[in-house]
Amino acid sequence: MSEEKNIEQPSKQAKTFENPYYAKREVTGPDGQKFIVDPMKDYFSDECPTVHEPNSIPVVEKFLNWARAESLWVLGFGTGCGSIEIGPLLTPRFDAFRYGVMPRPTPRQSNVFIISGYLAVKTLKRVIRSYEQMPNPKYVLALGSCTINGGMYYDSYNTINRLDQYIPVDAYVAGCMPRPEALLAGFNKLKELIKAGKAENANEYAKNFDWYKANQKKIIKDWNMPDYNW
Amino acid sequence: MDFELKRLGFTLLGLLIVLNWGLLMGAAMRKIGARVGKRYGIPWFQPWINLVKNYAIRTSLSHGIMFYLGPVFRLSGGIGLFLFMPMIIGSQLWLNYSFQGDLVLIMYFQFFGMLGMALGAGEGGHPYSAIGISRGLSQFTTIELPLTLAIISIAIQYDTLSIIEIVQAQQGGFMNWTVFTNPVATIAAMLSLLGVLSHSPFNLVIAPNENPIGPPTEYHGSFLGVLQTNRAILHVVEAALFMNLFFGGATNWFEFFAKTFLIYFWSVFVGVVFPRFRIEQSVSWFLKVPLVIGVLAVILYM
Amino acid sequence: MKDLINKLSKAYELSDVVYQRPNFTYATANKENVISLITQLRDLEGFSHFVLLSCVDWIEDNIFQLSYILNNPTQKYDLAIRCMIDRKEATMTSAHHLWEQIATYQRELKEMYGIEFPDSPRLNEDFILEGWDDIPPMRREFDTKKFSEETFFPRERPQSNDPATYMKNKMHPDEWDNTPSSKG
Amino acid sequence: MISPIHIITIGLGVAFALGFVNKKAKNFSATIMLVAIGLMGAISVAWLTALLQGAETVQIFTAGFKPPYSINLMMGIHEAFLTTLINVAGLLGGLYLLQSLKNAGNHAIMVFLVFIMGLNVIIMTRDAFNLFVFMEVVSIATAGLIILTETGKSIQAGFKYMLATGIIAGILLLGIIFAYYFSGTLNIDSLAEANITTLKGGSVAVLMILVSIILELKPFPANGWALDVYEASNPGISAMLSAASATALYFVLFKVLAIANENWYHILTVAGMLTFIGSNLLGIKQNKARRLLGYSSVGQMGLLMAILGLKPILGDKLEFIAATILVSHYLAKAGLFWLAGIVENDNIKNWSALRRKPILLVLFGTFLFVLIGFPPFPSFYGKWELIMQLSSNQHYYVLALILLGSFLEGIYLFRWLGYAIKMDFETLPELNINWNKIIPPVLFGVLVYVAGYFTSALVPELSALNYIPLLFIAGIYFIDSLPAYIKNTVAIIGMSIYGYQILPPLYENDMLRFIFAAIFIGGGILTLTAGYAYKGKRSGFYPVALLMYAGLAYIIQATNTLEFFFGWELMTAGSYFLIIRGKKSMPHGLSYMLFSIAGAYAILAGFGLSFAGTGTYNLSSLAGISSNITIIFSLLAIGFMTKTASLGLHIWLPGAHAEAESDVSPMVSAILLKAGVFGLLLLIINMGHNTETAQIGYILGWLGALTALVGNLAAAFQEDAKRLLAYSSIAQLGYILFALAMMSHLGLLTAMYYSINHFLYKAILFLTIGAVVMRVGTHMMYKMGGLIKNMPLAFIAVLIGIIALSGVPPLSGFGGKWLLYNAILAKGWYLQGAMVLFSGIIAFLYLFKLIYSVFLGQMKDNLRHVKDISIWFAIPVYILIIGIMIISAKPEWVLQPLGDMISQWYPNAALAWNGGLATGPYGYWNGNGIMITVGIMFVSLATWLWMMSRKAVQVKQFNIVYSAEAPQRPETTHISYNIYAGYNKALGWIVAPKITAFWDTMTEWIHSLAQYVRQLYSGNGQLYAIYVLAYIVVVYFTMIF
Repeated sequence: MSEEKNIEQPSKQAKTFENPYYAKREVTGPDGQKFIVDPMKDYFSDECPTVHEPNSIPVVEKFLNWARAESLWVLGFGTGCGSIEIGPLLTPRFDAFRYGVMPRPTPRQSNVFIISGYLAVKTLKRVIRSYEQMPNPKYVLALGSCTINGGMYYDSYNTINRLDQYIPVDAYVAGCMPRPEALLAGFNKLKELIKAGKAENANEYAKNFDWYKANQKKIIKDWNMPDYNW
Repeated sequence: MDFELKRLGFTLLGLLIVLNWGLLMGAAMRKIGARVGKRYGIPWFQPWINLVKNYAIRTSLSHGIMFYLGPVFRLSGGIGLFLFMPMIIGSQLWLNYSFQGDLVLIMYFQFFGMLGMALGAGEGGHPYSAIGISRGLSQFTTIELPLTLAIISIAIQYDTLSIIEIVQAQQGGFMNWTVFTNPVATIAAMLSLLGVLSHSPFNLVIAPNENPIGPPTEYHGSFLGVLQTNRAILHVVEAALFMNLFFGGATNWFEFFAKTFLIYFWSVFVGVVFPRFRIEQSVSWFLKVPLVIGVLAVILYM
Repeated sequence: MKDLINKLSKAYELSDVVYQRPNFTYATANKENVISLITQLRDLEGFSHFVLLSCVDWIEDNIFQLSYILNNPTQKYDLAIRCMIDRKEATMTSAHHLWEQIATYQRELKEMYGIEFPDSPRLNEDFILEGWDDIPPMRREFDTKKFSEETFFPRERPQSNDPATYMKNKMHPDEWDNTPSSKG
Repeated sequence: MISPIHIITIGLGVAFALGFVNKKAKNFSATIMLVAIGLMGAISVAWLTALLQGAETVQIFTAGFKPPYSINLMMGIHEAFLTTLINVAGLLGGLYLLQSLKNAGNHAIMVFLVFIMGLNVIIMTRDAFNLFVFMEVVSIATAGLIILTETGKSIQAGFKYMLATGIIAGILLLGIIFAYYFSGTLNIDSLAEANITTLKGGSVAVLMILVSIILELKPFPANGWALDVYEASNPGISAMLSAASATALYFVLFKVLAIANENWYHILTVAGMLTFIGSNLLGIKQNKARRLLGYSSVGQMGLLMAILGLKPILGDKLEFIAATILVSHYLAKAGLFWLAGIVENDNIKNWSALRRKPILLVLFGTFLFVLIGFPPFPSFYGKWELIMQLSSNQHYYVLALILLGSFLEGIYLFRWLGYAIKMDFETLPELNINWNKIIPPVLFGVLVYVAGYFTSALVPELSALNYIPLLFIAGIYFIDSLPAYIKNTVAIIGMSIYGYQILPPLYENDMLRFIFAAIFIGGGILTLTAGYAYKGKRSGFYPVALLMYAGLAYIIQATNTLEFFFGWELMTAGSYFLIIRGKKSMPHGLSYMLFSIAGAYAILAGFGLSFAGTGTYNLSSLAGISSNITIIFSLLAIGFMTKTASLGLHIWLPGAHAEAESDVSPMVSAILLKAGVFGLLLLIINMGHNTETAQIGYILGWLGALTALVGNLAAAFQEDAKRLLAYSSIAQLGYILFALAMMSHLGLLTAMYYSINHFLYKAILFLTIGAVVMRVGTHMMYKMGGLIKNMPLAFIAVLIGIIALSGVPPLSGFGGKWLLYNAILAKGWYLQGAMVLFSGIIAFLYLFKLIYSVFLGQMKDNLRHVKDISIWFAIPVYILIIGIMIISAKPEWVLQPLGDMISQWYPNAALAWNGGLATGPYGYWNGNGIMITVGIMFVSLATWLWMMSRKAVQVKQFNIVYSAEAPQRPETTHISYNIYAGYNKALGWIVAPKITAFWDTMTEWIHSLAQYVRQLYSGNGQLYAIYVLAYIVVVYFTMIF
């Protein structure tokens, strides 16, 4: 092994990551006037998330939480190998519809984000974007060991170890892989939390926004999106 | 004036009934679909929960004024159709505001919501919205053709375009219904109905698999709630239109529920059996079979 | 096939020929000869299909081994041309002009091993990794566990147990000793 | 009174005297020459005035003997008039040629003088031999003048000329000898008295004389030599040949015709028509300016020859017709040849050089319009009278051929005009202009207007015409150098005053005309308001725009067909210039003009037939026609349908409307098309009560339905915003045609309601889109997007416009749909009706595309800072929006008077009104109530949703869900291009450009034919001589059989 030590290490590459599409550019308008377009400012909103306080009347909030719990719309985004388990969930055998669970194709209309297993850094970026695009009462269901401690990829250079460092997680479903029944159990746990008013992680995310952002940006080197993706 | 107030009250009550009936009918159809697939299906009150939840969503994003007006147009379209549609024949109070316009008004008011929604979704700037709308509009043009022919046919038959008069002409036993007196027009119209209610096989507009949800891709929260409300109302009103034109109308609410349910069931029945058409397929399809039947319906009365 | 190998051996000084399977042969060529060799294989010998280009890091020998696997669809025969290049100056002539898809393999090798292929298209663009600024991760001197621990907030992992003792103590304390296997 | 003989004495004397003048005193000799021609002219003018005041025709007998023993000259009204023309042309031509003549020396000056003098004598003489002598003199002089420009080409041409005229002269001489031999006289009058054709062998003499004179007039195809002459000689000379020589020779034919018998009239007609059509056909393929003018000259002479041949039927109208056309040709062709000399570039594409001096361009345009026969020029009246006479005498074939020939002439003349107006002129060299070259054409340009004015005074049917608008336009032209806003104000004030004068009486008396006048004048004022947005001078815009409006106003006020046609042609001319102002409008302007001319000729023929049937020009007499109803109705309908751009005749419209300037598009779309609707309405209310027309109506109904379908479908597949709107106009006019064709109360009501509505919303849309295009600099919708943020005013306008257009309640378009349903059901046109309604739904496709692609979706980089539309566009747009809102909320205000009006003609099945509630034969509709209901509902829902989402975060354009990615560029995220691909796959075959392909094929055929026939002219002098001989032989055999 002493030989290995002699091998000189290639140094870290000094790289800058700039998306050419989002670089500032000079543009000529139709009347010949020249101006600078900065896509990051002009094309994306730079507002930060705000904390939405629950309804001040407890009974109303309880009712609304009940409705939220009974109408869980899932963002259909298969982030890892566990998404193979989501399909059976909707089949006659497990039929998650009876619990008010329904897949939606767009984050705008979804409340539950299922992170189904390992997350590569690359995927994490998309996960963050989609998570932030979901409207406020939103819940994250983390599926499988990988989201808890990295699972079998604990020493991989490109999969994260702990999901809750990057986005708030409401419920974990452990296992590698968890079966659909476990997922259903996860949904029911989530319902309990929502009904109890404990699933306010969207607000937590807004409160601890800087901390989450610092963690995200630590590993996503080519951060080429606004701080909060509306 | 007193009567006017009374009418307003009854109309609003009718709207409430129609909304809830629409939601219930939607749930029932989902349930039927589930049972066909040997699933248990959603609870019957699921649509109400979804509605409450959507209205209770806290975040609200706006892409601009037209984005916000889109759902307003859409719901106005639905409610407007309700207002101009006589619901229960036999009572002046359930005729809503149908004295302001006839069948032609109903035909063209359908577009009010569509157009507004298209514009609202357009301002969302999402490519899928535009694709969905372009498909929707393409399909809708051809859906309307057999329907127009069917309506011309029954207008010739009853010598009027007034829905109330058409319904009154069908009273006195089910053999007087248009479906028996003018079956060809009814067939053409019922084929159009499949497209109007945009269930499978004519649901490419919102086809979730290839074109996530189509026009409302960017809509969420209360905007989506408004759209769902409209959908519930619209489906009942469309069914009521066909009920009035072809199935003798309704003289009381029970008849209304039964008939609208069965008419709506027709589209679901087809929808659970047939797979989805591509847009040029559905356009060509409407211009083949239903068009020929529609032309036949007119020729028979020429 | 042996005829072919013999013929080529004379021209290109092939070494370490391994007849792995009846339809699969390894041969090693010099770095300088590889491109002309596979050009000839493609144009004259019917190896029209390029299967893959891969790399092995022989850190102990201070070399990278590149393997160009070619396929002759008419004779249903695969030929892998190996080529050793120096780790320190890991540069190889690009072969993207022979098969366009080689450019993609070369991008991967550049990203994962840091091997240069001058003139290969889009070589320096991100391929699989996004925003990677460390040393290429598939080089064996890259310590992926250490990297993971430094980067990804490792959770305290539970004490790892020997499954046999764990099961014995935790789940079947009574029965375990009586099983035949434990006796034998 | 000076004896006309002195014309000769002055001419000859000065010419001889010039021989003694020092050869270097060229200025002196040139001046002397001009003075001499001036004196000759003075004598002619003096005689003309005297004769006009009633003096007697004089005969001058030289040598004191009476004919046949002497040469005698005559000075009558014809001679005085024509010698005046020739001397004026000679004076100005001499002035124009001053430099060339001086350079060539004294002998050239002499030759020119002799040439003019000879022409005078040719006109005055009554002696056949004298005629021959002076024709020879003129011939030789001409040949001398031709080779004045010493190029190889001109010498060749001179030789060919000598060759041909030599043959002709020989035959003429033979003929004269024969005539003398058989009749014993040389005096033409005596020859005529002797009735020479009846004499033995006399017909041979007549044949030889007449055929040689016909040949002198360059009949097709024996005219190759003449074309070479026109092309090769100095343009000043060509002007003389074309204006002066041709005039004189024409008169010779006129004179000599007295000796001929009936058969010759047919020969003349045939030869003339052959020439007219043949040379105009050949002109199509021609790119050289002077040769083109040659073709045109020859063609016009052919027409004149044919007119002479039609003498038996034209009777006492002959002189008026011939004189107007001859004078027009004389003025225009001389002017054009002179311009050719100024341009000094023989390629017609390079005539854009005229734009360096706008007055020249105006002259050029004027002369071309004179040639085609547009009002207010003399040829217009001549052509009108000719057509009327021909049709009342049932000479339909000749009529058709004349119109065909004129149409062919229009093709190349307007193509040429298009080049002059539109081709790039920056690269062309500066014009080299001397004062003496510019005075003659300018003077002729003025003369042509004066002539037009005096000619119109001769036409009793135009006595009621109000010339103030035309004078006003001329005034506007004279202040053309002022800034645009001043002219705009003047124009608006002028139109307002005019509107104030004509609208109130129309409101009292004639609702139909009032509505169209309100559209034309009100729309005109509104669209002109947008003109304030233009900076600079905008030279040339206001005269033509006002010309179009003046034409429209004349159409409205016309009481007889001539006034109507006068207005129609003015409107066509004005709109042509408006359309061709657009950047890429050259081909579209041409196709517009060609369709318009063809349409106008159809109308002309229709009016001619109606005149034949009723014997009066009165417009209301259309109702009394009893014969040829089908043909008259079809011809007029086709004519009007070129303006309404019905299917088959629509191909000019998309390009013309799309490429026109932003404020011109609404003028030509929202307003101009209504002229066609007005015409059709007139036609239907007058002639619609017949069974024959009802059958045509059935066809028109289908045509309208097809137009609507194809127009809307084509609009859905456009990428160019203005082209989309143009196709939409086609479709809308299709609805109107469909509704009109029903010829029922509801049908007409629908058509009128649609006309008003289409005016409102299409003006809104075209103005707004035009203003947007001005801001963003492109027509292509996929290059725009997201402009709602920058252009809220424009967005609201377009939104209102498209809701109104689509027929969605509560806006006014719905009324149209409701009326249409009722009309269809009442008429029983179910299948066509369903087609129309179907195409109405297709409209949603393009309306959505329009508003979405431009205002919604993703904004592009370069448009991030564009401003909202110009306030000057916004003002008229919002006034129109108020109009739409009023009509939407109170439809009874419009529909009730319309219904009352239509009940005059179609009283059955009218709507019953009860407050705002309209009850038709089938349904009922309360526009007022719907507006209120929808308004209240919409506002309350909007408020409710706003309450719920008032804290919404305003996000930007890339904040969309994008499959967990973010969009990279707006261009790739904005879905607009070919958005209806699926629809195109299913239905695109309907709008495959078959009709365009058909017209393209037609054009190709005509060009190929022209190319084929052109091979006759090989350029070989001997061949040309053989043609001449062959012509004689053919005529001879024709005479025998």
